[in-house]
Amino acid sequence: MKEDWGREAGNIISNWARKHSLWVLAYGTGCGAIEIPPTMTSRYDAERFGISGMATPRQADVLLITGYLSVKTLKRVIRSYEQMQAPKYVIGFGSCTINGGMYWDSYNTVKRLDDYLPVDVFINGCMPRPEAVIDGFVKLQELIASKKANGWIRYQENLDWYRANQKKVIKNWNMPDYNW
Amino acid sequence: MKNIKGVFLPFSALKFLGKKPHTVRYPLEKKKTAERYRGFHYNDIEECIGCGTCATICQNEAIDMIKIDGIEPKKGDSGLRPRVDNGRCCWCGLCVEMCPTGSLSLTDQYLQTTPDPESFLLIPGVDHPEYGEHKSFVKDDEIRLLDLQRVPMRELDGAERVKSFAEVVLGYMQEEARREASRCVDCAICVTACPDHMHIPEYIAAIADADDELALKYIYDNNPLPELCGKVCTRQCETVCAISHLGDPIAIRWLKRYATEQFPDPAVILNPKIAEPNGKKVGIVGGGPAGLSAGFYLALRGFDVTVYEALPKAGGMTFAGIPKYRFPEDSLDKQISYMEKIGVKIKTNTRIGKDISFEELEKRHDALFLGVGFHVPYRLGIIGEDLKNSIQAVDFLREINLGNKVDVGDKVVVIGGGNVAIDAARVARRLGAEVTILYRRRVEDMPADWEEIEGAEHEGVKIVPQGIPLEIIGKDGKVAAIKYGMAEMVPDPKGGRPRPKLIEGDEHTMEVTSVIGAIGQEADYSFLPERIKEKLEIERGRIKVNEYKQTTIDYIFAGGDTVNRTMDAISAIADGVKAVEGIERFLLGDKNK
Amino acid sequence: MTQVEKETTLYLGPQHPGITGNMMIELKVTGDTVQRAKTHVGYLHRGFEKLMEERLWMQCFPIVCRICVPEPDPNEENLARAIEEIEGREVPERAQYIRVMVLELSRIASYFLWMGGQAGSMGLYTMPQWTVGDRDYILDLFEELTGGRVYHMYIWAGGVRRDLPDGFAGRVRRVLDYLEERLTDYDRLFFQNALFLKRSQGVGVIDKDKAMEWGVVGPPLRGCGIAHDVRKDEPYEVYDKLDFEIITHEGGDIYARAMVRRREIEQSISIIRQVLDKMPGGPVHNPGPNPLKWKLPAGEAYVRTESARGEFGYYVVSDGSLKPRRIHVRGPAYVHGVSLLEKMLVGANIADVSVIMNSLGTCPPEIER
Amino acid sequence: MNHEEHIINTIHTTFKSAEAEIQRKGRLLIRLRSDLLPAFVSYLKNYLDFNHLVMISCVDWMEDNQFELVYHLYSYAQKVHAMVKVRLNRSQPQAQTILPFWDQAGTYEREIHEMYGVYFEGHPDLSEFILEDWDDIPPMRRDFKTREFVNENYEWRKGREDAQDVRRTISERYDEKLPQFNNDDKANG
Repeated sequence: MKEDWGREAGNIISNWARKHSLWVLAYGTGCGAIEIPPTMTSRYDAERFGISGMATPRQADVLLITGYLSVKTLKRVIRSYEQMQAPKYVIGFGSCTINGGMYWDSYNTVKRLDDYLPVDVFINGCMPRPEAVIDGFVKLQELIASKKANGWIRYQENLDWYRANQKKVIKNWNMPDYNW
Repeated sequence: MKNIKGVFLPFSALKFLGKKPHTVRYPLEKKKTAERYRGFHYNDIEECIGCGTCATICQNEAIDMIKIDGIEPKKGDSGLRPRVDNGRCCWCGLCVEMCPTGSLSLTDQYLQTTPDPESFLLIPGVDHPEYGEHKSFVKDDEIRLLDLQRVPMRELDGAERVKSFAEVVLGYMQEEARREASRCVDCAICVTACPDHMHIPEYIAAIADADDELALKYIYDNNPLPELCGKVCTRQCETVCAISHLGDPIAIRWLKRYATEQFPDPAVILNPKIAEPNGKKVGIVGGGPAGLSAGFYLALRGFDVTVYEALPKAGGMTFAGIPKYRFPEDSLDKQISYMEKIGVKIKTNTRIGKDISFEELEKRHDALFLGVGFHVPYRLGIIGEDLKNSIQAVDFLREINLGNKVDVGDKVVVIGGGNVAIDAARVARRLGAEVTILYRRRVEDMPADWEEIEGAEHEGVKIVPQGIPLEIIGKDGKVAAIKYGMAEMVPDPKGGRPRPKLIEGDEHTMEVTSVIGAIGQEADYSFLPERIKEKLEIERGRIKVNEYKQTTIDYIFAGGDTVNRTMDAISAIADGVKAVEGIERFLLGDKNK
Repeated sequence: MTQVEKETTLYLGPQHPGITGNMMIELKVTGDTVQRAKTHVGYLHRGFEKLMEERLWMQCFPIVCRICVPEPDPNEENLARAIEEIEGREVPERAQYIRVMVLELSRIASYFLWMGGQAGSMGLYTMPQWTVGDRDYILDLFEELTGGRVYHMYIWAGGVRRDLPDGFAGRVRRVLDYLEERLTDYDRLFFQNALFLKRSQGVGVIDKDKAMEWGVVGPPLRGCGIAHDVRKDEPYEVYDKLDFEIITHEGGDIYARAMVRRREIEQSISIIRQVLDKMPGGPVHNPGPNPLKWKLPAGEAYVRTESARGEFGYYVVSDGSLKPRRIHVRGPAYVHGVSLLEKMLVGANIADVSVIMNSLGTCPPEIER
Repeated sequence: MNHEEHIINTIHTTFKSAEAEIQRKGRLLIRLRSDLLPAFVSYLKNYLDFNHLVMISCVDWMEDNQFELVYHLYSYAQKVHAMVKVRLNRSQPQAQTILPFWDQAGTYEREIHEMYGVYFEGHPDLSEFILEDWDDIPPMRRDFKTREFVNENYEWRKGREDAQDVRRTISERYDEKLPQFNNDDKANG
């Protein structure tokens, strides 16, 4: 019993720490990338929430999917996601990540992001305003604190399902087979 | 040297460290969005009519029309309401610009962040009714995508009109019709109001698409008298038209008229397939719209149909009661000759009970359809009604339409406010008389079409509202003057529309040469034998029928004014069409069973 | 010890902070020097041109602004003008003035974003903080005028969607005054910065003689000292009634392009002021037919606009039906970002790759649409 | 004589088969046989000063079984835009590259090859440009139905199946039997 309590306390502390330093992988995947500079810079200043850009996947905690993903990008995004270290979170940004958005009949974009990657928070809008982006991060922080942001665990558990979906649209899967 | 300066210049930025930041304080303080911000949707559920135009224009197919508890479909309302998939929407606001009622708007709400991807369906107005307080992007009064103005109809000038019985409305030219038809948003709300449920959006779309033949096919699918409807219909469709909520309704009637006028002989275009004769015979009493429609579709389905008409020409009230400047005789001839081509036998000048007995009819036919209409006028019930030149509007119009001369003198008063009254007044005006209409209620209470009232006024007909006739004063056995009292409107204690009440002492006398009564008609069932009359359920002059227009006697069907209260041609046609189904079921059995 | 210069392949992007948007450059390098470069695009391909063939004419307007993210308005204006030309529809004069104002505002906004990117690519991180923050004031104006911050959907066939709100002109002037004042700060911080001068002068040079043949347009062309600007060559809207000059700068290097843009910001401010002074009253929209039954007559048109990156063109073909037959978009970055960039990177330093990219204003979404 | 007329006259004297017209001020429309194209554009470039290749468009005229390549050229000096159009057989679309005259033409041709399947003779690299691992017919062809493709390859989010069609709802409620007129008899007759 005592051990569990100790682990629990450790979790709370580490989640508190994680929540306050969300490093975002700077990958402008879709057109939503245009609202990221305003969010990060002086007017909206997301850094006061501990949100900061990070160039490499290895050091990043959050993968921000800024809008639609073309099949070609999806491949790279999966690769970036696999390189990130757990715990890692995915934010789906804009209506095109939810149900196709305005690219619903495009032959080259995926429609439901959560079929391919475990999304922790969806932000609605086309474009979402910087306030909405920050709101999404705040939501993610809450989820982390309450231990509900466990998309990465979901991904590990249902890897076969995710992988099958991914392989369905990516025809030439010439990536290393990341093995959880 | 320049470079040295360039090394130190950036440090001047340090002075901004002391300045107040312009950071938006969040989450403590949310930046106020602009007045026109396009955020989530809000829909005024009460104002929305479920036309689905928003769903049609949405390029993301983000809007679904769905059934919502508590909202029932009714006339002018499909009963559906939009639901927005926020996982599709791009908040372009085209739906708001296109909304014909102006019920849809965008709000200044934009925050929705959730881990649940299934929660992005929003029924505007039902979910988050508080958004109603946050309306932001609304329809502009000036800038619209929908054309709210009707293409004007060319008409004869008032002074020109009174000289002859030439048709007043001239009809759309091809280009005008295309323009008018292309205003339509194809929502089909009009179908809910049409008694006959014509395929209105389809034929309007065909006209807009420059395919008049297709339009005609759609029109004749369930209306064999479209030229009549194109000219004199009461057009309930236009009263509920989606566009009418903010602008002029689509001129559905004129477009139908346009389509039918394009083809001198509909048979050539439609080339209908007539079913093999099935040996069943149907007799139709009364050649009005109800009888003719029933006859038309029965003949198409292989029945042997005979129409018995008392007057020298078929058409019923549309022939005898509608003046020629509204519905010219050759239009009627065209429709009737098409019917005869299909195989409908029309026996004119045949009055049941006089030229042929009812028993004979029963013997000749397997089923009968009664569409005798209301031709007996109500009496005014005042002194002097039996004087010479005190006549009834239906008789007056019939005589004129039959080509007989009626001398009304030069000063006529018409009593009543319905379409018949206006018709009588305008006909009398064409005979050269000065005409006054005397009506007990206000002008806005008149049951006549506003267009007709306007037309009459345009032609110089004077309307005296709130005037109640008291006595017709005669001289030498002829009408000489009419005494009438003015009335005030008092609220009805039972909650009905306000009633006129005579003002004591406010009486006037007007010198007139003729008085035309037009306060309504009733049916004449004297041709029916007593045994039939006993079995039929007749309630306040109307025969009771079931859904398929079948009376309590199974082989007798009825339709038109004889059974329904709306007293217009399109309801009569609808009855006729419906009765065809009933007769087919009765004689051939229910195929669907 | 002699070092064998071995050729290595270096993939820059698509996930790389120095890349403008989502694209990739495959570099063959020896040491620090790029020997060959190849651009890979298509990461943002949505097939807009295909999607528009399935949509009504009116439904195309919300789509086209997504083609170029930093500067959506030339797209709307171009499509609207192409449709108006095919249809022969007149645009009210007030609407034309408003369009010019919107286009110039979006040009300033786009240049502000570019300034941040250009400085950021050299490691000067104060600039993005300032310029992006200041650009937000223009976005506020857009939000007030159109209801959208980034995607406006404001210009459509026949005019613009809404008239100016009350007192809008005054607020525009206030923002312009502020931005004009800020330009001095930018000069000190960036345009006169020794680091910027060192890294921009003589770097990324476009050959003046070849520039036109290579299809260089916009500020990069004017940075070669060649005075061409669609606003002057083929004046559209009301540009012929406004007083401005084509701005050029000799050199053809990153610095020249930066200076052209720097001075064009001032020029745009002056154009908007003229627009606000001259703007007549009257309607702002000449209505067309019901969008659901709007058939454009058969015909074709190519219209061009001077966007912040150069000539933006739309080739619109109508076959007389409810939907477009073909809409082909010519983004300036199509040429700049692929064939020109591949040429310019040869011989460049790896560290200069993203600086050169930024100076061309490469915008991937308009390359692949 | 203005620029446009002068250019048209010059073209007609050299290329007899080219049909040139002035579409409006500052814009020419020239129709040409496809095999003449490289010679023609190099003539425009070198002798008539059309040195700016704006873009190359392709239009699918499926009904005529033809592709139309439109070469947009611009002359800064004369401020004239020329649209040079050639038609290709849609079943075997093939054209000659104009890469020797403009480097950037290569990119446009690569895209047209990818999106329409037009083969450009003499182009060194017609590899995949925008798409990746595409194995369907070229997507910009009109016989490629993007909505069908999407329905086959991607899944929609559930929850929207209860959507109703307004027209059908109304006609069902009022027992209106909506006829279906196929336009076959019209097309045949």
